[in-house]
Amino acid sequence: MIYVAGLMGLAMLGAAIVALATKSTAVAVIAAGLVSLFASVVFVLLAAPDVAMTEAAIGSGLTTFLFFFVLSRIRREGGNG
Amino acid sequence: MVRAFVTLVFVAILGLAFGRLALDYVPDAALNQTAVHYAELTPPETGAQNVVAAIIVTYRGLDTLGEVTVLFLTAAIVALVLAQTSGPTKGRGSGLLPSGELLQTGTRMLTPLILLFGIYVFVNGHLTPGGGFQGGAILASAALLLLLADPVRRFSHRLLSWVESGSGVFYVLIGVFGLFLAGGFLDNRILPLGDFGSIFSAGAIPLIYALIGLKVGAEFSSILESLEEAEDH
Amino acid sequence: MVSPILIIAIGLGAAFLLGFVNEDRKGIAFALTLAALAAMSLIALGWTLAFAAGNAQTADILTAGFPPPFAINLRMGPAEAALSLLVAATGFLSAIYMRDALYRHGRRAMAVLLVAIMALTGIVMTRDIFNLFVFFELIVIATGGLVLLSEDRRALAAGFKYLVVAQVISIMLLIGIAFVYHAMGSLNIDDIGPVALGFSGAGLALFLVLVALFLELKPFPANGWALDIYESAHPGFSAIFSAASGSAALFAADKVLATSPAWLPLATAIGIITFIGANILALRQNNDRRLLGYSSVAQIGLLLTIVGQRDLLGDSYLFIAGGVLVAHAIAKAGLFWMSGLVGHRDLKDWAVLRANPVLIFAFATFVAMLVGLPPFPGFYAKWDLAHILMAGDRAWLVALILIGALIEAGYLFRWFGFATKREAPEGFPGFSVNKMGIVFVTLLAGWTSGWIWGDLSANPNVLSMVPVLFALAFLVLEPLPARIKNLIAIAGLVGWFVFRYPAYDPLQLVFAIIILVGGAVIFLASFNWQGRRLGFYPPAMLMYAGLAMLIEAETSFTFFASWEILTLGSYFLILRGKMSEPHALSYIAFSLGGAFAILAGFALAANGTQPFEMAALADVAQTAAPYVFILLAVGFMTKTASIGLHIWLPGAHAEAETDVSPMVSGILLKAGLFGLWVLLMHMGQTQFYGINLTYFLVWIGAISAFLGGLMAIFQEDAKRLLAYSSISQMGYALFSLALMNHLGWLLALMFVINHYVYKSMLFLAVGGVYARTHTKLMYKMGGLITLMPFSFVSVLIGIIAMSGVPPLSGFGGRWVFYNAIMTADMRLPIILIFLSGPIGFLYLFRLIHSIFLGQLKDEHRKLKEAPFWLLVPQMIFVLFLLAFAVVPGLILRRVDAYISTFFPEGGLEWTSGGIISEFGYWNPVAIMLVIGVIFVSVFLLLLWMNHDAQKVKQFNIGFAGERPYRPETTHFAWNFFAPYRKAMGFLVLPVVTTFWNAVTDVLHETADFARKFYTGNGQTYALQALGFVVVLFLIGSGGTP
Amino acid sequence: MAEIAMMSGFALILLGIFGALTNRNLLRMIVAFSIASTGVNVVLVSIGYLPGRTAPILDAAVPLESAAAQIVDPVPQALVLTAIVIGLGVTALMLAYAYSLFRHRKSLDISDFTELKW
Repeated sequence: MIYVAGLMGLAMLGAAIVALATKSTAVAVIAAGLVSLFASVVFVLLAAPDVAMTEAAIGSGLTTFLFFFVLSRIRREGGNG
Repeated sequence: MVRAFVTLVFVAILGLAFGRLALDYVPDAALNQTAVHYAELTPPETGAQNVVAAIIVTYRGLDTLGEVTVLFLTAAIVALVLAQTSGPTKGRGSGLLPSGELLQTGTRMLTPLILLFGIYVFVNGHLTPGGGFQGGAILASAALLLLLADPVRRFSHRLLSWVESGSGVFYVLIGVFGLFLAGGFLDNRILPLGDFGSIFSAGAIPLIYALIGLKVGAEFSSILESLEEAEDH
Repeated sequence: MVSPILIIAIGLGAAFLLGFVNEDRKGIAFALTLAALAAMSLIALGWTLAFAAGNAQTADILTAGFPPPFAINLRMGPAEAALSLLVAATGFLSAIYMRDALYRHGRRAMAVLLVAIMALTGIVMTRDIFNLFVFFELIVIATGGLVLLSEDRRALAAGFKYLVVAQVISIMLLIGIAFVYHAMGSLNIDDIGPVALGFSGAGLALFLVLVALFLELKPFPANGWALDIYESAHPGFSAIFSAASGSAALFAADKVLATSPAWLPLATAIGIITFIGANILALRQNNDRRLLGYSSVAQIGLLLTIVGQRDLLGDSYLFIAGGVLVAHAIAKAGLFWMSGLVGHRDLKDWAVLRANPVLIFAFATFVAMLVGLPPFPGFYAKWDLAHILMAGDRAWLVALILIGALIEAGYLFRWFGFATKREAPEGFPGFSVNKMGIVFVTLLAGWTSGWIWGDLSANPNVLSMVPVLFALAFLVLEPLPARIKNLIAIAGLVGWFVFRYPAYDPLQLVFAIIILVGGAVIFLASFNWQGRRLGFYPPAMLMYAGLAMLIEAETSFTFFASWEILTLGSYFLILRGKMSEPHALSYIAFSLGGAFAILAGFALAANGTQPFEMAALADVAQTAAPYVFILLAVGFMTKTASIGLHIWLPGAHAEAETDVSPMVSGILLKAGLFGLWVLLMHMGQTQFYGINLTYFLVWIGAISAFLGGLMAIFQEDAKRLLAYSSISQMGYALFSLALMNHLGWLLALMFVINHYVYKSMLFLAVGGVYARTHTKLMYKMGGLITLMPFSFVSVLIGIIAMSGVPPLSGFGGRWVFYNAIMTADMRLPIILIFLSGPIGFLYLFRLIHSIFLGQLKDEHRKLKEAPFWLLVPQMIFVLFLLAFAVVPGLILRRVDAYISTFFPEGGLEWTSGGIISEFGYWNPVAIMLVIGVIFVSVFLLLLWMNHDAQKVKQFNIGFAGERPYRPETTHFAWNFFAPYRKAMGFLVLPVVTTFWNAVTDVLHETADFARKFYTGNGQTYALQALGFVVVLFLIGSGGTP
Repeated sequence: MAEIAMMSGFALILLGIFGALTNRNLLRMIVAFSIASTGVNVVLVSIGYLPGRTAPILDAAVPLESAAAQIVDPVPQALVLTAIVIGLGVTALMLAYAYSLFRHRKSLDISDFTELKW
C-alpha cells in the first residue's frame, strides 16, 4: 500500500510538472486532469471513496472538459491558447 | 526573470512553512471528539450509513447549501460574463470533436443509461459512496455527450432553469421545514428515519441528495451550454 | 422574534425563485429581489431594535437540530444584529440604486446580488470556521459576478485579478482550517484556542487562517486587486464591497482573533500600517472611485487596529469599533453612491454636485463622518479610543492613528474644496432621481447614527446641545431670504448671551461679549447681502455655537467637542471666499492637527477617568503634566497662528468674504487664546526638565509679534496685511499671558477686546473699499479720502487704537503693557516686543497712506462710499473705541478683580480719576483732552501752512527720471518699505512655509513613487499577497524558519 | 502513508502556486491553480486518515458498536467534497472570464490587462 501511495505521489508530481512545463496548453490540461485522477487513487488509499468519486468525476472529468471547451473556442477564434 | 526568482523565493519560504506544518503533524491515535460523535451517533441521529453523507447533508447541511449555491452562482455568472462578450459569429459550438454518425447513435443509446446511473448514485448517497454531487456530475456528463453529439442542438433553457430553481427552492423549503417541524434548519428528521440501511431511510437525506443531484446536474449543464452558445449573444 | 436563519433562507430562496421568472419580466424579478432584501433587512432590524431595547438575549441558532461542534451553529448578538442590518440595508439600497444595471443584466444578476448579501450575513452570523470559508467563497464568486454590472469594460480584468488573488487566499485559508481542525478536534470557533503566539503546529495553522482573513481585508500593500475593483466596478456594487463586505470580513477576523488574544498585536501592526500606508498613497489619487478605494482600505486598517486593541478596550470595544465602522460604512456607501451621480471620474468633476445644495451638504456630512468630527459616531469613538489607549500606555499608537487620520482628512477636504470651488463642467444632464434619493436616505442614516452614538456615549450627546441644534436649524431655514436669516442669527446670539449672562464669570463674560455681542455686531454687516446666500448661515452659526459652548465647557469632552464644531463651521465659512480653496485646506489641516494634539493632551491628562473636569488639569500627575501642557499648547497655538503654525492664516483671512474676515479674525482667533488661558490658569507652573514651560510661550509670543508685524509691512494686499497683523497681535496676547503675572493677564484681556474691535473694523473698512474698487492691492488705490470719508474715519480710528499711540485704548493697552513687562525679568523677548511696536505702526500707516491719501485713480473717480450695512458696525466700533478709551474701567475693573484671584500681587488701583500701578499713573480722560488739544492745534497749523500747496498731476513723474518697466512700479506705494526690506527682509524669508511645503511634498512624492507598486498586473498582485504571507511568517518566526 | 500523501499534496500546492504566478497565459494560470487545489484536497484528506482504518461507511463490514475504532475521520472528507465543488465553480468562472478577456483583447497574456493601476 505504502508503495502504491508513493508511486501515486510521484505520478501526481510528475504530471503536475508536465502540466506546468509543457508548451502546449492542451497537454497541460490533460496533465492536470491526470493529477486529479492520480489524486483520486490516493483518496481511495486514504479510505475516502466519496472524495475519490467526486475528484474523478468533477476534478478530472468535468473540469478537463470545461478547459477543452474554452480552449477550443479560443483556438478557433485565432488564439494560440 | 526577476519576478520568477522572487516568486521562487516566496514559494520556497511558503514551502518552509508548509514543511513545518507537515513535520509537526502527528496523526491522531484515535478519532477526536467530533469524529467520535459522528461515528457513534450518525445512525441513531440521522439514520444514514454513509457518515460522510450524513455530515454533508445534515450536520454540515448549511455548508452544502452554500456549495450548491456556489454552482448556482457560477452558472449564473458564467452566463453573465459570456453575455457581455460580443465576438465573431462565424462558427458554432466548441467544435471539440467532429460529431459523426457513430457518436450520435452512441449518444442516443448511452444517454438514458448515464442518466439512470446518475440517479442511482445520488439516491443511494446515504448508503454507499457517492451522492448528490457525484450523481449530478454524471447527469451533466450526459448533457455533455448530447452537446458533443449535436452542437447545434440546445437543451431547453427553460427546462434547465426550472429544474435548477425548483430543486433549489425545494431544498431551502426543506430546510425551513426542519426549522418548524424538527430541531433546526436542514434537520433531516422531518421525515421518519426508517430502517437503517434501506433506501427509504435516513429521513430527508435521500430527498435532499436527489435535489442536490438534480440541481448540480442542471447547473453543470447550464454552464456547459453557456460556454457553448456564448457567441449567439 | 423571527429566526435569523430566515435571513439566509429568504436570500437563497428568492435567488432560486428568480429562475422561475421569465427572462423578460424584469419588473417582477426586480420586485422579488427588493422584497427579499427588504425582508432580510427587516428581520435584522427587528433583532437590532430588540437588542437596543434590551428585549433580546444573544441567541445561538442550531442547524440540523444538533449542538455545536457537531453541527453548524449561528449566533445572533447585538453586534451580529447591527452588522446584518448594515449589510442587508446596504444591499437593499444598492439594489434600488443599481436598478438600471440589474434590468440590463436580467434576473441572473439579481440572483447573484441576493446571494452576495445572504453570504455576507452568513459570514457575520456563523460560528463555524469552515462554514465561514464557504461563505467567503460565495462572496468571492459573487464579487466576480457583480463586478460585471459596471459599464466600464476594464471591470472584466479587475474581476479576473480578484479571482486570481482569491485563489491564493483560499488555499491558505483551507490549509489553515484543516490544521486547526486537526489541532482542536473541532471546527467551531468557540472551541478554538486560546492558541499561543507561535509559528509551528496549531500556531502556524491559526496563522494561516488569520493571514487569509487579513488578506480579505485588503491590507497594505497587498491590496492592488481591491483598488482595481473599486475603480472600475459599478458604484452601487463598490458601496456594498466597501461598506458591507469590508465590515463582514472584519467581523470574521474579529471572531477568530477573539479566541486567541495572543495574536492581537499582529492585527494591530497590520492595521496601523494599512491605515497610514493607504492614506499616504491616496494623496496622489485623482480618480474619485480609486481614492474612495484607498480610503476604504485605510478605514478597514484602522478598524483592524482597533480590533487588535480589544484586550485593552474591554467593555468599550463594541462602542468604539462600532462607531468607526458605522461611520465608515455609511459615509463610504454614501460617497460611492454619490460618485454615480457624477459623470466623470476626476475629483474636480464633483463640482457638478453644486447643482443641488443638499448634495453638497451630504458630501460635507460624509467627509466629516470619515474624519471623525462631531456629531458623528466616529467622533465619540475617537475620543474614547484615545483615552483608553493613552491610559493603557499606548501613546505611540494614538500618535500613529492621529497622523493617519490627519492625512486622510487632508485629501478628503481637498476633494471637498474641489467640489465647492472648481468650475462645474458644462452640459450637465441632471441627476437620476432614484440615485439621489438613495444618497438622501444615507444622509439621514448618517445623522441618525450620530444621534444614536451620542446617546450611547457616556459623554453628553452633541446633538442635544442647544447651540448646535440652533445652528443646525439654519439648514432647514436655508430657503428663507438672507436678511431674515440674518435677523434670526443676531437674535439668537444676543438671546443666548442674555440667557447665559448670569452664569458667566468675568473672564467668560469678556469672551462671551466678544463672541456673542461682537458676533451680532458683525452680522449687521451681513445685511449687505441679498438673495438667499446659501451655505453661509449654517457654518457661521455652527462656528458661533462651538465658540459659545467652548467658553462654558466644564469637562474636557465638551471643550473638545466645541472645539471641533467651531473648527468645522469656520472651515466651511472660510471656504466660501472666491479664491480661498487652498487656504481653507491649509486651515483645516492645521486646525485638525491642532485638534488632534488637544485630543491627545486631554486623553493623557485624563488617564482613563471620564468625565474629566477642566479644572482637574491642575492635578495632572507630575510625569505626564509637561506632555499634557505641550500637546495642549501646540493645539491652541494652531488656532492663534503662532509663528511656525501660522501659514494657514494669511490666506484664510485675506481671501474670506468681507463679513467673514472679521468673524474669523476678530472672533475665531480668540478661541485659541481662550484655550491658552484655561491651560495657563490650571497648569501655568508646569516644569519640564527644570524649565518653566511658560518661558517658551513668552518667546514664541514675542517672535510671533515681531515677525508677524515684519511680514505685514511688506504686503501689497490690504487684507493680507491685516491678516499678518493678526499673527503679530496674537503674539502679543500670548506673550502677555505667558508672563504669568497680574498685569500680563490684564493686558492679554485688553488685547482680546482691542483686537476684536479694530481688526473687525479694519477688515470691514477694507472690505467696503474692496466692494467699490474690486481690488485689495493698495498700490492700485489712492485718494479715496474724499469719496469714502466714513471708511477713512474708521481706518484712522482703527490704526490709532491699534498702534498704541494716545489717546485711544491702544495706548491704555500699551501702558498696561509697559507696566507688565517691567514686572517680568526676561530681557531678550522684551526687546523683540519693543521693536514690534514701531513695526506695527509702519504697516498700519500704509493703510491710510496708500488707500486714502495721495492721488485718486482715474477709474475710481465715480466711486461711492462703502455700502451702508458695512459702515454700520464700523461706526459702532468707532463709538465704542472712543468710549473705551475714556472709561476703560468699565470692563477692566471687574476683570482686574477676577485676576486677583489668581495673582493677588501687582494689581492696579482704580481711582475715580485714573489708574495707578507700581510704576505710574494713567488718567484716560486727561490724556484724551490733552491729545485733543494738541491734535486740533497741529491740524490748524498744517491747514495754515499748506494753504498754497501745489497739486501735482497724476502723471507728473518728471522728478523720478526713471523708465517704468511694469505699470505698478510707477506707483509710489509700490514696494513701499523697500529700504526696510533690504535691511530686514531675510527675517521674513518663508522658512516656515518652505518647511511645511517640504513636508507635504515629501508625502506626495512618497505616494507617487510607492503607488507604482500597483502595476495593474494580476500576477503581481497575487505575488504581493503571497509576499505578505511569507514576510509575516518570516518576521513572526524570528527569521529562522 | 498519510505523510507521503500530505507531502505530495503540499508539493502540488507549491508547484501550482509557482506556476500560476510565473506563467503569463491566463489558461495556464487556471490550470496551475486547479493543480494547487487538488493538492489542497490531498492534504486535507490525509489529515483525516488514521492508519489501518476503513472508510466511514457503516455497512456490514463496520459494526456500529466498534465504528469509532474502525473508521477514519469523516470530517475532512466532507470538507474536501465541498472544496472540490467550490473549486470547480471558481475554475469555471475563471475560464469564462479568460474567454471573455480573450475576446476583448485577442490576448491571453495577463500582463496585457493592466489599464487599471496605481
